[in-house]
Amino acid sequence: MALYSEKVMDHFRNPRNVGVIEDANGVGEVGNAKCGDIMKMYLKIENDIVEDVKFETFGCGSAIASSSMATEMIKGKPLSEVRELTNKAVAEALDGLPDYKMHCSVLAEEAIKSALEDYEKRKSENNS
Amino acid sequence: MALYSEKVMDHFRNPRNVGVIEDANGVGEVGNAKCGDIMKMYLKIENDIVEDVKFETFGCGSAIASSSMATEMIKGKPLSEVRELTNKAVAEALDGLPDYKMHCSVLAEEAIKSALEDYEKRKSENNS
Amino acid sequence: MIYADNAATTKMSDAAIDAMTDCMRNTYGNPSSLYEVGQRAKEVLEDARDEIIKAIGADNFREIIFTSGGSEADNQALRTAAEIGRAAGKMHIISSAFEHHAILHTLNKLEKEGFEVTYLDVHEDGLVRSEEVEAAIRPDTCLVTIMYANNEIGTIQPIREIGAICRAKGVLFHTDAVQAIGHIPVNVKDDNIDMLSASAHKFHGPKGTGFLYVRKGIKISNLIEGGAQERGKRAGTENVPGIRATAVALKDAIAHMEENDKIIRAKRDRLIAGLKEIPHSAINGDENKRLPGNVNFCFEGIEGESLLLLLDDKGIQASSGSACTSGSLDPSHVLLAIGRVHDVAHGSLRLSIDETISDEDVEYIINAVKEVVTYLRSFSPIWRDLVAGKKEFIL
Amino acid sequence: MIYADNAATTKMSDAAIDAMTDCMRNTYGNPSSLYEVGQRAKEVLEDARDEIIKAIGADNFREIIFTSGGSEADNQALRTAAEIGRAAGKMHIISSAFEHHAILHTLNKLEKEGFEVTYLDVHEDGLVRSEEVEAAIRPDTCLVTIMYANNEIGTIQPIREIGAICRAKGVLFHTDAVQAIGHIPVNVKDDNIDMLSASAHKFHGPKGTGFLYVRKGIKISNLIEGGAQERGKRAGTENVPGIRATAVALKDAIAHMEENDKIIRAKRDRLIAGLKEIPHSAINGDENKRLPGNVNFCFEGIEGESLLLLLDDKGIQASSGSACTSGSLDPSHVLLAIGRVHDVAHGSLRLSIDETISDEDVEYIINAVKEVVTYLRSFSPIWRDLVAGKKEFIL
Ligand SMILES: Cc1ncc(COP(=O)(O)O)c(C=O)c1O
Ligand SMILES: Cc1ncc(COP(=O)(O)O)c(C=O)c1O
Repeated sequence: MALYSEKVMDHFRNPRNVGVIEDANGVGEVGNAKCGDIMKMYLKIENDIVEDVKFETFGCGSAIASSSMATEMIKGKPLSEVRELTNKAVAEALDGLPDYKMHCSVLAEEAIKSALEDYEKRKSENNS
Repeated sequence: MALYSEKVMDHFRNPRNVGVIEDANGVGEVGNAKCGDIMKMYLKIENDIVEDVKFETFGCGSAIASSSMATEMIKGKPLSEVRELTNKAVAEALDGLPDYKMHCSVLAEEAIKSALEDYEKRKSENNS
Repeated sequence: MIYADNAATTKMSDAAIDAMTDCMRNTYGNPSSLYEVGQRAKEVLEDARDEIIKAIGADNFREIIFTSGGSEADNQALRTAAEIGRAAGKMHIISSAFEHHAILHTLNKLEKEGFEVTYLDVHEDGLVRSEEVEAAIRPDTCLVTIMYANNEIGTIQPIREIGAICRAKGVLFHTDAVQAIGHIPVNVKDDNIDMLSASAHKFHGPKGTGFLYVRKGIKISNLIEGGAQERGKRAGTENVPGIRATAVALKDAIAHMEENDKIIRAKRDRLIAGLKEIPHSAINGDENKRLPGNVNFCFEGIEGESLLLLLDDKGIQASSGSACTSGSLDPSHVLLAIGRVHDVAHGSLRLSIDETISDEDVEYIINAVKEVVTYLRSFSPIWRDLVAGKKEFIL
Repeated sequence: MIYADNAATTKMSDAAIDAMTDCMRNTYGNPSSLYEVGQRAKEVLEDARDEIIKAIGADNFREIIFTSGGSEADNQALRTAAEIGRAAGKMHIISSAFEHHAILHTLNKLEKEGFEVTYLDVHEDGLVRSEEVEAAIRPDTCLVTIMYANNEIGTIQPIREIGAICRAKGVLFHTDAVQAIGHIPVNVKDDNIDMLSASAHKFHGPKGTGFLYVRKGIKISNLIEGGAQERGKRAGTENVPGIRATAVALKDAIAHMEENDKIIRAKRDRLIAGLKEIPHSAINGDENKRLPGNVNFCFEGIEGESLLLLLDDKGIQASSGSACTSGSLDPSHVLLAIGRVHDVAHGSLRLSIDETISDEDVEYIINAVKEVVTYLRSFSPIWRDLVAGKKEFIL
């Protein structure tokens, strides 16, 4: 009974899509330092498809793993699918999270949602 | 740290002067079965000297040892000395008793006192 | 040496000692730590909990709280029920007159806090009557606590019936199963038990560990406040090696229960038959509804401590309800509760055997007891009076 | 593997394990039994008590109560003082903001029962001021309870001065010395201590044993009711093997305290110096008035749990005051008490070393922490903002 599943540890140890997209067209940041978790998502969306995604996270092992897994789950996916991503799906893809760590998967979902909102906002601003 | 001193165990295992004196001229019984200790002392007194002494005891290890030690301490002794016997002396002669067992030495003292009283009573009855 | 005091404490099994030592050497981490040695300790802890759950027929890991022993478990169970009762305005508790002091003294404390306690009679056979439990239940009863098996006379109470009555009436039911667990089948579900106390050193496990079973849904009160161990219900760094050894010992005890039961029961019955030959003696408690290893007798005209010491000299280690063994003036409250008068209660002997005792040991014990009883009677002033007809025999 | 979490728990010494195993095999009797194996167990128990008495500078065997650990000892000490206070109509208690939860949660319980508690500030250096203790004492103060050394940041409190003040004012003084005993000199007489808690697994003894010192003349309240063990003040069959191992471990710790202190202190100071080189880091608690083996740092821009997990991957076992390691949202109350803001408190690391750590280990740790902190900062959005000047550095 390790604290985390092998999947979580793999994504924590070798996080996918770490970093910054300088020319991202959707950026979202959620959480706060007070609670010990901040997640920032950078999206590069083209033709309603997530062409690239990167993240930066300040947080615990499951926060980092959730960010990493979430980025993998949305990379290359159409926005319609990305919008459906739930925290449960992220947690499941990680082979589960301890109960009191489920909020990390929630943050990942919210970070993506927040980046999508930013993208929509920018788009509507550009269009107007 | 055995419960009892070697002396106590010796007198318990090999009690001296156990039994009955059929022609005792002083008999005393103290304690009661309810409390778990009864001591009975038989004295054969001649010329103000304890010529013989025997005891019967229902009771714990230290009660039996105290009876035995007390009989040894008074056997062959003049009544003047016997009257001075204290429970403390009995306990000391046994190399000490646990605090909560001191009452056994008290019983021994009382049993002898009671037998002496019986002796005095019989004497005064005979004289009258 | 013949150790015949397994109700006082047992020798740890080699398997339990080995498990404990291995754990002390290799799994020394704190289960709250998230690195490897800590998580390994946590794993050992939770595996042990799973074993315990299986062993008593529970089904949820949240139902077991590890404690420092049976006394702590008893205290916490009663405290838990009392808090629930107080909150509901139910301040009546039902128990029996011959519970262990961990129960009785806690009940005394609760009485001082305003609870009312009904102590049921345990009758001459050492058995609580389930009808009397039922009759004693009132609308303000918050708890029934009756021990599974008595520690002195070994009588096994009608726990399943009592449990069913409590369940039907919606009253919490706790049982101090310290003497039963590992010795006779106990199943918290079948027996309708809400809370149960156990202590590892009574089933060849280590001293200083035990557990409390609390059925899911019952709000547990802490006895020890502090860290978040045991889901916040019992603070203190977990005694992982002790807990592991507890699980190993209990699993073992249950695996061998049936075969050991047969062995022990046969020797117990031979002991009882042998000791019955001693005139003016009597067995304490029902002869059949008792723990497989328990033999308890009163011998008229002698006192228990001197009996024990002389048996010790003969290499037999046993126990007595004699006042003198406890430093008090009153003999065992258990013997008084089954109606033994003081005079006789002082002269009691408890032999509690396990499966390692041989047939020769059994015969040796019978002869030794006969010899010692005869010897002590030979200079007992009470015995003299009884024989002389100055006093009437009670037994 | 480098075990650097001795403040969480220690590995038992071989001597303690051997003493325990020997005792489990050979001295399994119940100390309350009067036959030979029982009396031998009693002897072992009382010899252990004598060792403990000597080890803490007490002089009466009645002053030590063996418990299941530090938490139980803390609970019983506070319960004892509260009962004395209540009886005297004194319902005020003084403590500090960074006590162990075994103290804080018990104090919360007492507050619910009507007690008023003053929690003294521990200042940025992690030290209670004895003048502030003195100023806080009121006519209705029944207890001052201040820990000897803090379990997270290792700061050593001015116990002797506080003790002297309490003694002069006639107020009971308890100290949770769980982290101090066996590591720094503690003497209940010189330090004017009325009650003291200790836990064996913090000084290479077993888990599940500890003790409470209560100065002669103070009326002790039970936490666990039942049998007459520990002179009626703590029920439950004594954990004789654990108690013996406790005494062995403590004697050992004290015998080697001076030499070990030198070794550990040198390594601790090297660790501190090494970690200070990490930019935007800060040591928590006074650098000198701390336990010889305690190192505690905050690193800005990173979170503690991920730091620990990566150190674990490198074979270093340490701890953090991070909220994530405890399953709560708030980081360590200790770090908050010394004024660390939440953002920074989440990024803490505690290394607690013993004398077995090598110079190579120390250098390895320093390099590993540097590496991991740098790595985690490389993708920390906070660190990015700090470096970009969007946020101000706190450290
Ligand atoms: C300062 C302090 N007090 C009390 C305790 C509680 O001790 P235990 O876990 O042995 O109950 C600990 C350790 O966890 C501690 O560090
Ligand atoms: C029936 C019963 N309850 C409770 C206890 C207390 O157990 P422990 O001594 O492990 O605290 C015992 C044994 O002493 C017992 O026999």
